[in-house]
Amino acid sequence: MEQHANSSKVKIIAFGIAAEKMKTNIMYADGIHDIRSLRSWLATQYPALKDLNLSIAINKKIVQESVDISIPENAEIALLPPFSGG
Amino acid sequence: MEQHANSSKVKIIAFGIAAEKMKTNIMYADGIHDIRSLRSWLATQYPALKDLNLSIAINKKIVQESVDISIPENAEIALLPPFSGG
Amino acid sequence: MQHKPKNIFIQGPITAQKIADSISGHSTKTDIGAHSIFLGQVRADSNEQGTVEAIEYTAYEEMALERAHEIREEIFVRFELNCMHIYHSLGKVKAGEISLFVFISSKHRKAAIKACEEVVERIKKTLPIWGKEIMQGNKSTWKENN
Amino acid sequence: MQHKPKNIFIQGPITAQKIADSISGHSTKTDIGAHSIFLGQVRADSNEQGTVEAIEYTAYEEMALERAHEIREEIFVRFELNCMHIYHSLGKVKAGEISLFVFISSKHRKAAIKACEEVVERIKKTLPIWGKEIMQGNKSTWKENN
Repeated sequence: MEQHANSSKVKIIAFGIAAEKMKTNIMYADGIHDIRSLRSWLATQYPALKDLNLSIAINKKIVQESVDISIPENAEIALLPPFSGG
Repeated sequence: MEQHANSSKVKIIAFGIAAEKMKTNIMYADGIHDIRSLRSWLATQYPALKDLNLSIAINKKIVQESVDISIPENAEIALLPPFSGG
Repeated sequence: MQHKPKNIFIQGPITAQKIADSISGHSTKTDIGAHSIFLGQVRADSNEQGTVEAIEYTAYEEMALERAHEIREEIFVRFELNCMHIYHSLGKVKAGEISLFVFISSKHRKAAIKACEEVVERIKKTLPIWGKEIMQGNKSTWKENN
Repeated sequence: MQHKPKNIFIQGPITAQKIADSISGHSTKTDIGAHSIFLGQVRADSNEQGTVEAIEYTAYEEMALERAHEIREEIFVRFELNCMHIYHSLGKVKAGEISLFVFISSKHRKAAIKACEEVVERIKKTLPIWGKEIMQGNKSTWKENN
């Protein structure tokens, strides 16, 4: 069970200043099964993101980070800097 | 003095439904020296106007009818039905 | 100093081309961030007289221009704006055609939007302009704003 | 029934001609009395990096289209509207050019104006779109809406 959760594979896409700082806009990661593990993976892999105010969308829905929701396998996770359309 | 006031000559212009009911859009009148005398002159000369909700402008300024203001000689009086621009 | 009021009247309908030209004319003003535009279009309303085919507009022109000028000045005091343009048709405007064009530009969206809303309200309520709705067979009724 | 969201994205600036064509396209809808239009224009703002020459827009397109569709549905429930059109640029839009075009039509002015204001707010706050301000000499800063 633990093994299975840790090997959960997700796609992470990044936009705007996040993509610029990460020097990529798409990546895949294992072992991400909830928002907490995502945040900790990002902090380790991409310390350049630490000062950014990023929202997170899972399968195109923005998640409230106050509750630590789980991330389904094969989810599309998006890292969204503050919007500036218009 | 009374004579002078009564012989005061004014130009009256009418718009919209007022002009339609009066069958003219410009006329001149004597003896009109305040709003009260204007209203009474209109009621006599143009009874067809009686059901209309007309505002009155003197020299292009709408007057509040709660105060009976005097009308200067050679004034341009305008009879204004409810506006419907736009 | 007393400014001569700008003309706001256009004979007949306001064309989409006129609107496009006004928009294009602002592309050199690069301190503008937001345009708020209002267009009044003649509706084919139905009433007991029939269906409206056109509205014939008349105005107390000199007073309307003075009043439009006052509206301009009042609105420029209340909002931070770059420009304001007001156009209103005179004469016949058919159903589906445009009779009012208000165009407000500002650095920021909120000022442009709020000012445009306010200008449209004041035009409708305080400009001495009258619309006579023309129905089929020469019937007509006088419109009233609410 | 799940509708496929309408595309809102246009490559490059939104032209005055596109806006004129949209307006003309509504002249057959004679139950419309009011159009409220909002246009976002790229400003040549200055900051410590220089003066903005253009904004380069990117978006999380699929999410933006879904969200725009939700905005549409929410606004149609709240206001009595005839139509709503939203267009947003992707790619480079120069200072003075237009990057956002919101076009709302209704029988009455108040619904059109209020709905347009609301749609613009929601676009700015909830559509995943990003603007990178390009200055002279390849400098750039990321814009943030407020």
